[in-house]
Amino acid sequence: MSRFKVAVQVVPRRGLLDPQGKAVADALHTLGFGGVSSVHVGRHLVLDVDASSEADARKLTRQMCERLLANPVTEDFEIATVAPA
Amino acid sequence: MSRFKVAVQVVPRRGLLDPQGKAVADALHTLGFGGVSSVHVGRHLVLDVDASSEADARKLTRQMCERLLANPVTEDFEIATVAPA
Amino acid sequence: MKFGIVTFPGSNGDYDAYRAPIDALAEESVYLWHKDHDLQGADVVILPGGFSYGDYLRPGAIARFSPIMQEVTAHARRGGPVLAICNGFQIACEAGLLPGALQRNASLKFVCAPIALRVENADTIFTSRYDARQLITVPIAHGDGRYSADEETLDRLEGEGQVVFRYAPDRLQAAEAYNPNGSMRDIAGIVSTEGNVLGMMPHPERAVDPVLGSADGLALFESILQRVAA
Amino acid sequence: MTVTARPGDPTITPALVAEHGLTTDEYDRLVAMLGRTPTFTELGIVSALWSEHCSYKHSRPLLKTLPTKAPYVLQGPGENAGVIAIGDGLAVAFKIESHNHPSAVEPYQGAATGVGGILRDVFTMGARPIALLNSLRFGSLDSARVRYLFAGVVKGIGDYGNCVGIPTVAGEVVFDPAYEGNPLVNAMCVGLLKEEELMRAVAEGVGNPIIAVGARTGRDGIHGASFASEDLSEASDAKRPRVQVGDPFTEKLLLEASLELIRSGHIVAIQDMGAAGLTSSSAEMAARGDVGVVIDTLKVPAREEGMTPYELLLSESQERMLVVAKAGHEEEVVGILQKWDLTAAVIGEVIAEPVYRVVEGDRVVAEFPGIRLVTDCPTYEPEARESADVKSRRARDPHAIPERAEEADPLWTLERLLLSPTIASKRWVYQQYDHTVRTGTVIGPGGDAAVVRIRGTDRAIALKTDCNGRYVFLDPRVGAQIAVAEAARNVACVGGRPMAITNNLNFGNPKKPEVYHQLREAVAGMREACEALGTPVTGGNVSLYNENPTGAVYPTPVIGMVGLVESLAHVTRAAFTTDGDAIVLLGDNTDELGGSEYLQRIHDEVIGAPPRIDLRAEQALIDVLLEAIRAGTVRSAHDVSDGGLAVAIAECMMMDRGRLMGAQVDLSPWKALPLRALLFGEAQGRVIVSTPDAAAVLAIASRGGVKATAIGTVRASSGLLEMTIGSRKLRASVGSLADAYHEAIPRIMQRTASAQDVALASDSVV
Ligand SMILES: Nc1ncnc2c1ncn2[C@@H]1O[C@H](COP(=O)(O)OP(=O)(O)O)[C@@H](O)[C@H]1O
Ligand SMILES: [Mg+2]
Repeated sequence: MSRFKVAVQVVPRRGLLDPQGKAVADALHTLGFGGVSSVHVGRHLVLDVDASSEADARKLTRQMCERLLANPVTEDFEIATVAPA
Repeated sequence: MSRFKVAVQVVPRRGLLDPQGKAVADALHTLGFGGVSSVHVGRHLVLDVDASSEADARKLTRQMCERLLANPVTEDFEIATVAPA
Repeated sequence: MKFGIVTFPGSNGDYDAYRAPIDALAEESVYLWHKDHDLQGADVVILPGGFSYGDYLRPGAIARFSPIMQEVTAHARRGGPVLAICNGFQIACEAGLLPGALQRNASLKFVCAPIALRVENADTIFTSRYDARQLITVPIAHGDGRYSADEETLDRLEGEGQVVFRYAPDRLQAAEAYNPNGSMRDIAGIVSTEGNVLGMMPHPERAVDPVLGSADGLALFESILQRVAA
Repeated sequence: MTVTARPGDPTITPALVAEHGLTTDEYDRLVAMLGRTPTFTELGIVSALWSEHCSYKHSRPLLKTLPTKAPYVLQGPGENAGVIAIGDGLAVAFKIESHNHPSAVEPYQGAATGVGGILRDVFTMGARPIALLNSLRFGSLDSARVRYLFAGVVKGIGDYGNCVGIPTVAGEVVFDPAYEGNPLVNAMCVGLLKEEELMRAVAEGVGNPIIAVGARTGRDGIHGASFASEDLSEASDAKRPRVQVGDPFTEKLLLEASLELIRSGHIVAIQDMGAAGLTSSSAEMAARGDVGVVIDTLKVPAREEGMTPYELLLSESQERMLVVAKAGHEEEVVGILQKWDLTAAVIGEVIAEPVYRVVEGDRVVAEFPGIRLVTDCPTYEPEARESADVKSRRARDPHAIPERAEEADPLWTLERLLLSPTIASKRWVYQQYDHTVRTGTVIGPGGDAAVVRIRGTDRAIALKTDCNGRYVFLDPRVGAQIAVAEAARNVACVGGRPMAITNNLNFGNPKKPEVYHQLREAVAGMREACEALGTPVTGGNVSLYNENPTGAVYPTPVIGMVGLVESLAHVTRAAFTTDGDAIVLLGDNTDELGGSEYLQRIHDEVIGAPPRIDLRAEQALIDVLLEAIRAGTVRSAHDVSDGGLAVAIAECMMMDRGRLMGAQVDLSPWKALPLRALLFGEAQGRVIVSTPDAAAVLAIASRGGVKATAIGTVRASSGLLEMTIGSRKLRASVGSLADAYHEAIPRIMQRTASAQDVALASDSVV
């Protein structure tokens, strides 16, 4: 068993209303950052996972995303990094 | 001017209570993912930034983080990627 | 008749849901503990409002794995009535008892206000004591009430009469601002295909006594009583 | 036992003592008390317990003068909350607390944890929280920073209370440049209990275990109650978090578990770990019981590795409680906590020896002789002198201020006042608060006072926070009297008999003579008003050093009033309801203008004496109003306050936005008064009622010695405010007044709403 540091990104499914993304964009414009567009806000999760291999850690993480971390109706997830902790 | 795709991660500052991370860790344990620890939940932002260069895009992004995207009192941010869009 | 109200960690509408059948119908209520596997013979299960598990991660995401939810799901499969209110609606969607999902209000703000609803289907076990298209006033109190589903699901819900309540303009809300959370197609409440699970963001259990401003939720409990006792 | 310094602890130097906020004199007292040099841990403990926040050293002598007794007061000051009996064996516990400084740094978490703290103060008394209130002060909303603070504080209060499931039913929000840079965030909680379930935080019973309950202890907020210093314990300090993060979910579990514990009979005392955390909770419980205690810091469940006794004792991590259990009942206590997924750990014991002792395993790291730790703190009565600036402001004649050209049309002035964020509808705020949960809220926010029913009875309680800091600034004694009277008047308007108050003294640096003068005079005024109105003080909180670069905030003694509504049939609302009802003014109009919102808003002047107050007349007004309400003759009641008579009448017409009412009003009897004083002056002792039976109301008023005048008629569908003053006729559309009043704050907040939403939407709870 080794420990892996895993990062997961959960983002609103494309095409769905993203009021938070819109609010961020509006606010940035108000603050004078005019050259910003297409803002989206999702969740960033970091966790330590004990697994026998990197592949195993990845598999476990995928299962966690499918069961809990992302809502399949509205969100997509992506496993960003899996690295020895 | 070119357009860059930027990803930013904002996470709760270390040492501060992260009740959300704890709740997610507990839930994962209940679901049988016993080998998970040290869970933290933050935000993942993706945005398009118009800038003269990659360095410029990075600089703008840093300013946006400092002014708006991260709460300087309770959060740390990290610019994950800056790439031509 | 017996109402069973589930208490999840962080539920806070369980008390109101517990009182409503007792105070308004003189029927029986029992609390059901999330760690148990026992519905205590409840005829109707209420998943109440609140912030189960603090709404951490997503509202309802963690609560749906509670032991009691296995029993609630089995009860629903048997055709038993389930009334899922607010956080309960979120849990029911996460648990797959109802289609769709509830997302952050479009305003990004929690909103507590009396709200006008139109009864879209007065033919369910929950709404038989209302008139079709009746306008009622019921409080809402939520930060994540924006009902979302894909177009196909929405069309099916509408086609099958599963949309039970819709936000509607009345004297309190300007016509352009009556939808308090940005729900798709103004949906405030839906029933399952079999008609025995109702999920809704507004709080009928907070509207059973005129002294609190509205008793328009009373007919919902009376409908259940009439149909389930029959 | 011999106390030994821990390896690695800094040595005690004058600089270290000063960093801990102790004066030389205080340090000498400490050394005398111990008979030796303190250890670092001891210095930390004393700096916390003798801090202003915990010791009330600049306010205690003043607070002692407040009236605290009435036959129905079950618990006065000195406990976590005051308690009054309301009949049928039921009682209410209530208390107010400030979180001003944390909210200035981190508005969302600062306000949220303020709510958490006051909830714990109430449920530790054995009471189930049934209502939350708040009292907020910010600078001008024209500033983006202020809008950020305002949005963050409101969201923090809302998210915390909403999640725990306690309705936020009333409050007040005032915007004034005087609070720029130093917002005030006061939160009040009210709980319900059976008299026999009243629990006090008094440690007793030698051998009884002391148990830490709830969240683990982290390094947060260690600077909280005492001092700010960067280079204390070498390593982690740069990253040492200054803010505490609230976890309302854990609070909800803690609430349920604590009430279950209290009712179980397994414990003898419980107190929250608030300011100065474990130190103050354990020392205060021991002092109240006049017993000794020993705490072993190695046994305290910690969130991080390597925490020192100093850190564990002073941490202000949230959602924690300290319990004294009955010996032999530890398992039952742990069992109840486990049911709620919370942890409990025995960390100490009540001992016979009269000492306060802290050990770290085998080593004694701190030991004080008994209760002297709490009682030996010095108190101060510094020099008091009224500021010359205030004196000269008060002496100025408001009538000498020339009118602006636009004021030729008083409706212009009226609209400007309705647009003032201090007067305008606060719906933008309270829409973010769940005020209907627990199905007890008969009148929620937006009315004169909140009304929360007591289930199982026909009664209700009426609740309100109030204070006009500008009046207190101009005349602290009168201003404080008005604060009490206004709170009482509000409670009476909804049909409640004022019973008792809690208060929050928000002042500047008491070492400044002009600030101490304000404090002393305000407390005196509060005393006089509470005596006159029969509303004893059952507790409160003091927040000093509220200063910004330009000086102290307005002295703001916020009053939290609790009243009793004897029957739900008496519940009365502010809005006009019925066409043809007579409008009756109780009380009299005057030529006063000093300290008014009108002068501030229209002329940018803070001058003149605040309105006179006659406490006997206030009592008579309350009696008359309640008699008329009980007689069933009153259809609506609303007191006249900020903005004066014209604003109050307009509010009665448009408060219920879904049912705007027109009105015809004739103020000719006062046509000799300066018009702006009549319309916008803030004379005290006035209430507007609407009634189907004006004669009955006038008769009750005349018997009660209160001037009453029928001034007009409700015209449900005229859509107009029609006012006659002698030959002068004014007409305004209610719709446009309502638009100003209801949309003022949303429009301002829209300007940058998105900016705050981004920063805030992400804050954990949502
Ligand atoms: N302004 C005040 N008037 C009367 N009593 C007060 C006032 N301020 C504080 N007290 C009382 O002093 C005691 C200690 O208050 P405090 O330290 O704020 O309690 P806590 O530990 O809950 O913060 C309480 O009983 C409180 O009611
Ligand atoms: Mg306390």
